[in-house]
Amino acid sequence: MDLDHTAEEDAFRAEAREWLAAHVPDAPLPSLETAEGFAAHREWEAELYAGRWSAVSWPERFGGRGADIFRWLAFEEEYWAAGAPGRVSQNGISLLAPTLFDHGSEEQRARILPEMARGAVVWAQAWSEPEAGSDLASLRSRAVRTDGGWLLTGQKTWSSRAAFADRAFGIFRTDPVAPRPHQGLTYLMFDLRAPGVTVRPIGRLDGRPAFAELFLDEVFVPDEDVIGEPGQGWRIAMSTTGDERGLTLRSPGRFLAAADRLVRLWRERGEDRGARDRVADAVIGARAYQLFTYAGASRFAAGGEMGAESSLNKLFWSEYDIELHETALELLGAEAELTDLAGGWGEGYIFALAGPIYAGTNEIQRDIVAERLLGLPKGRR
Amino acid sequence: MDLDHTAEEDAFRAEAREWLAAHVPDAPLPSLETAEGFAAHREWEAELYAGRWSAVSWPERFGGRGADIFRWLAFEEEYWAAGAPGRVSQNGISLLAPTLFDHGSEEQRARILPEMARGAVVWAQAWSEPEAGSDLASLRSRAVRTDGGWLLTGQKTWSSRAAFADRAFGIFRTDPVAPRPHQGLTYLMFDLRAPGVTVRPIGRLDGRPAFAELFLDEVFVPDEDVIGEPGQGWRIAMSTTGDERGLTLRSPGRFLAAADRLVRLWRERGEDRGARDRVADAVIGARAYQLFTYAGASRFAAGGEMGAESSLNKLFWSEYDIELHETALELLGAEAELTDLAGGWGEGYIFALAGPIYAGTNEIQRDIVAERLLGLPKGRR
Amino acid sequence: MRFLPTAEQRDFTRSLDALLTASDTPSVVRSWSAGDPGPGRALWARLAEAGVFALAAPEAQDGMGRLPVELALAYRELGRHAVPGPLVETAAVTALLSHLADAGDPAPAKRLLPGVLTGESVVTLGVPGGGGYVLDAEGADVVLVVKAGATGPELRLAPGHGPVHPSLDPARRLARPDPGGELLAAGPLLAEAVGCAVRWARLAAAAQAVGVAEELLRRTVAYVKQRTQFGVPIGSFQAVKHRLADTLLAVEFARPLVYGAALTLAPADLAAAKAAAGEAAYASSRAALQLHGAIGYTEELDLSLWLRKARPLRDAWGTPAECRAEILAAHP
Amino acid sequence: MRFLPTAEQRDFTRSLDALLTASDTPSVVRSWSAGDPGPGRALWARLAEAGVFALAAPEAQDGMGRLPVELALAYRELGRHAVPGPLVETAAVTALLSHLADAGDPAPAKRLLPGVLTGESVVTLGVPGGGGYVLDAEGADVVLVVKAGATGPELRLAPGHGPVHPSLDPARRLARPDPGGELLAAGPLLAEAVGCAVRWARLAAAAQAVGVAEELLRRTVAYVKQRTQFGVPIGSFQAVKHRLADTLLAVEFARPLVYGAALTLAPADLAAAKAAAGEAAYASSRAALQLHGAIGYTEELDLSLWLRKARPLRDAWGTPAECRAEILAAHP
Repeated sequence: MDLDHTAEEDAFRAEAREWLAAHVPDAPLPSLETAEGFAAHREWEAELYAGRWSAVSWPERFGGRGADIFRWLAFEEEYWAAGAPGRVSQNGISLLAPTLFDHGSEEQRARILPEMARGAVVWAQAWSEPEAGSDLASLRSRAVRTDGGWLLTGQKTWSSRAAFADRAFGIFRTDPVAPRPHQGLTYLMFDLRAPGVTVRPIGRLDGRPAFAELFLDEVFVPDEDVIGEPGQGWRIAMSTTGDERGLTLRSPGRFLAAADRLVRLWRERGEDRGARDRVADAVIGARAYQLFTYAGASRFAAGGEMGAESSLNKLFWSEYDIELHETALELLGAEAELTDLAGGWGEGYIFALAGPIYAGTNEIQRDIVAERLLGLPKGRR
Repeated sequence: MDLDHTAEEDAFRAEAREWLAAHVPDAPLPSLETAEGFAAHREWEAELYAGRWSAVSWPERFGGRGADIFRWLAFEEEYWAAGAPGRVSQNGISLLAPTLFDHGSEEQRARILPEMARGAVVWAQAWSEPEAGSDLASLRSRAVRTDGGWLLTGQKTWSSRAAFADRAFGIFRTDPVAPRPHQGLTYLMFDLRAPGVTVRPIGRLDGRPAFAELFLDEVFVPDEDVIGEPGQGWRIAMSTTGDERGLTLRSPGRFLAAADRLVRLWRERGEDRGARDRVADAVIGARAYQLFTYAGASRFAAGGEMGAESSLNKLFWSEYDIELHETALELLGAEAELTDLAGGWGEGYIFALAGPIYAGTNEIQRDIVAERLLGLPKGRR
Repeated sequence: MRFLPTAEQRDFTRSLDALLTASDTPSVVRSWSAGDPGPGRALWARLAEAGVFALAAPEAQDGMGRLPVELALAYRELGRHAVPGPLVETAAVTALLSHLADAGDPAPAKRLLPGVLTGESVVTLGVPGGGGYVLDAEGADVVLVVKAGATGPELRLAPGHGPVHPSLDPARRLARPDPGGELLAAGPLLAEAVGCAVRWARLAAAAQAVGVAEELLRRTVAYVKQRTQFGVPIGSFQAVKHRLADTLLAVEFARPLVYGAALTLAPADLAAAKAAAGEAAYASSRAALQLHGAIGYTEELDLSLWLRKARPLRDAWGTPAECRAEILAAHP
Repeated sequence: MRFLPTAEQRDFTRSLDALLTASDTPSVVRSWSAGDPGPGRALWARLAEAGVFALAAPEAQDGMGRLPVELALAYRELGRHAVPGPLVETAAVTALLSHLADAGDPAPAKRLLPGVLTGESVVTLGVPGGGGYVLDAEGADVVLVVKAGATGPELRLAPGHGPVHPSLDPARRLARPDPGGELLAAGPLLAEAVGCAVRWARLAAAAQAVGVAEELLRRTVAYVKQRTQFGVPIGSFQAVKHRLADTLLAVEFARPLVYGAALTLAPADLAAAKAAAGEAAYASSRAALQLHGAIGYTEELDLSLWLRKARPLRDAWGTPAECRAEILAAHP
């Protein structure tokens, strides 16, 4: 058992640190959930891409550095420690790209990935539907076969980033008479500005359009934008939500940096001992999440797979993120409600509140942990 | 709306305070869960009875003072504030006596209550059976009709106080072919030293015999020791467990005094601010419980009944009691494990741990609150 | 002792509830948040007519005689209906001016209270702490500020205010008052009056928080009964049931603290009520958001109007941590 | 990086598990608690033979070369099997004496370590704090005490001890050592060695706590699968499932902290591991007790042997609060 780095890893980390020190904007960018902020974040993605830091784990031919998981983790630690902006390309890079690597064609990868990595095409996800929240198998939006492609009709919702994004990906019912509800689904990509698409932005708690409803009326999708075989959408999507909940959705670097900021805030506010234990728990939790992730990465590197442990990961970071932000609000006292206060704690708090809800509610995740990891009986909830 | 006391109430409270100041032993009695401590607590009950403070809410003819619920609450506040001993007669006074008042005969009351109140006969409860914990309707111990009475056979468990008590009360199956499991049950009292009774003390976590298993082999119970009509045991017992979970099982005075002791401990230990919020929450919680109880008593005095709110009461005090003791252990640090430490926090902690388990587990109580008070659907758990 | 609302108190509560139910408060809140105080001012006038703003003033000031229990009942209704505006501040100003008048300085009350009691004048108040922001300085007619002066506290009429800062609750419009302005009162008498104002503010905020907690719980219970997933109402899942049971527990034990504090007006009781009610409101908001899922996270669902109130209300006029510290300092 | 046990480390763990499974540790604990250390001493000898007590000593002292990861793995097994005795103290003494020897004062190690490594001599240790009690002073052959002297810390061989005080865990027999006794070491070197001892003690205690947490969880999962109420296993109730899921979460995130601390031996990592593992063990004990119900509250069920260990282990050698304070003090 070891936590050693190779000389190459250290050099990679040092190179990232140096580049970030020279390029990270001095002032925070405007909120990602505004038109102005979205554009600024696209520019940042382009700058990252120019330095080949936008998707370090991808092969070099798509603009990456072929970094293994340990280098990716090291990069993320450096990235967040440097105070770099949130990633507007996150949906594409962490959800769609792994699907393209596993199930897409080389033509799709070459066409889609570089544009994604330089922020030229920003991707939104289109999973949920109004009646299918936790219960994804009950999806109803459909894709009907047409000449050279498919016609999408139906409604998607909670589509993150869709208010300002360019394209979207999701699964659609292509065989309405399939014997079981999660059969007959197909994984497709489509243009958010194509004829037949209506995007209705939805304001989150602070009113910012962090997601949207998508109304689809015979939207044409060419065959080249189907991922994998028609009818295999559920299986492909499940491998993506596995990723979504797994190693890649929230990197430990993000929370290590957040815990450092919290300790600084605590010190600025006079080291109130009433909040001391919770500030310390943020430090402990970030370290625990880092080490838990190293262990998972080690298993992964040794040929293992992420299974139901990804539910543990999701439970941990989503609860952790809320506690961290609640502790910050506690330290800020009556001023905590001011969302324009330095440090961005207010907006971070609102963002964190969504954590236990999306990517599978934490109630569902606890069921999965109990049934698949502890072997408790299924069925009654 | 008011919190006023009458002059008579103030006088009653002052009389109680004066008597307690003169009579409460200077040093704590030995633990109730030892033979020596049990005897000492019986003596204390006799002294209380001599002063007519053993069961203040009973009519004067049984040794009480006919106190209404507000005087009873006032007495309890004074009792615990004076640092008086735990009540070895609690099971009898708070569980059996209300049943006798509601369902017993005057002969039974005259024969049983005064002996109970002076600690001459200490009562144990005999509700649970090995396979019937939360699920009381599945009781199997039976009473078979015989000349002039009944013969009890079966097994009871978690019988509090039974290691040292004199008599016990519980429900037994008298009609094995009743159509539904909670029909055909009868409420009976029996002698723990009668032929056919074997008492096997069970050690709780600290090894002290806080309860016992009872093995019953054709134990004779005369008809005069049946409460109410045979076959009505379930209905009668439910009104008792209503009381058990309701206003009377834990009086607010007990927690007000405990919170005061906790604040003293916190000050002795240098007012550690890390535990400050939890110490304050103990003070807030005791006051909340007192006022909640006053409101319940006001409704009761105005002719209302305790319903499912008694589940709120039980949830509150049982969780409160554990948090209070955990906070004390936190203040004591590494010394907290010493159960002979001054203040009795260690033994109090062990006692508190049982709170969320007995008298209906807190899981069951939350189901009751959700279904009966919030109207959520039954059935799935 | 009869620690229950009287028949008159219940009638008063019911009439307020009816008034507010008929007032479409959700659209009032949305206008207020958007910077249009018109519908809010109209509602304010109706509330004044119902006597809501006269409950902290003695009869000598044309008030209803200082009725803290009625104030608590009324503010609980205001919370249940998410009424926007400087409600807590109005109770505080009324208590402050009345206290000054009772203690021998009637001029400020004579000048300002009549408009407050009739609802013609909307007032707000800032006291030291909390970063110096004042609620709804923009929408109020009178902005009062207490600040430490050279020889003790000073009460001034703020001459203006800075820009409105966004709050977690968009219906709370916070701004820093401009310095200076006419001096209305000062000295040890004012210090006492400010203490009195803080006590009434805590009572008002705690009562409002209980109302917010109750409404969040009510809406969530209704939602989980009708929302189905996996073929059954999600309210039949034990995890959902238990979380709502715990929420009810917090609310049911906070409410008596608020009424008890109204009856005693003891600082420790008020601090306990404020802390417990604030925590109950916040816990209720967390449960409401989680059990509604994504739909609860949107501003378009009316639930958001209560969700966003909970946390700022918990922390205004004494955070739970501040209240807890005061309780221990005051404990015998 | 390969942050996973090696094949050798897994083999070592498995062999210890087999040794302990064959040793009927529950009856060993019960004897130890009753004041009969015989079976415990016999087990102690077998553990020494397996090398468990040589893991904190360098090869120069006939140890296995200071293997903190192996020590963590071993102590996790000791926790899983509820092994009684001054286990943490033995690791601490070994680290302390080895540190002294490495730093130029080999005499105490030469005299005391051989017996410790072979298991012939059971040692215990008290350091300042915690009320001055020492674990198992009665059952140990050598009682070492560090106390503040006139010119710095002093290490002495206690000449005896006071009465045994009852602990929440009856297998922990605490007594105050008698003052005085032979002086073994003193001065700044000792202060450093004590720091080293505390680090190893925290590692050992944290690892043991993880093992205790795991075993409590394992036994509870097994119980809720077979215990039926209302006609179904109680493990099918969502409230039970979620509580156990949360328990697993705490354990799974504490374990990597312990292994990470073993690899870095950094004080902040050790404090984090101790705090998190202690809290996980305690949370696991609360869940285990609640989900077993009344039967879990009895001493006769073997579960009690682990239930009672959790809280004292959480607080020994640095309570979570102390560890948290140190983490923040050390944070860059």
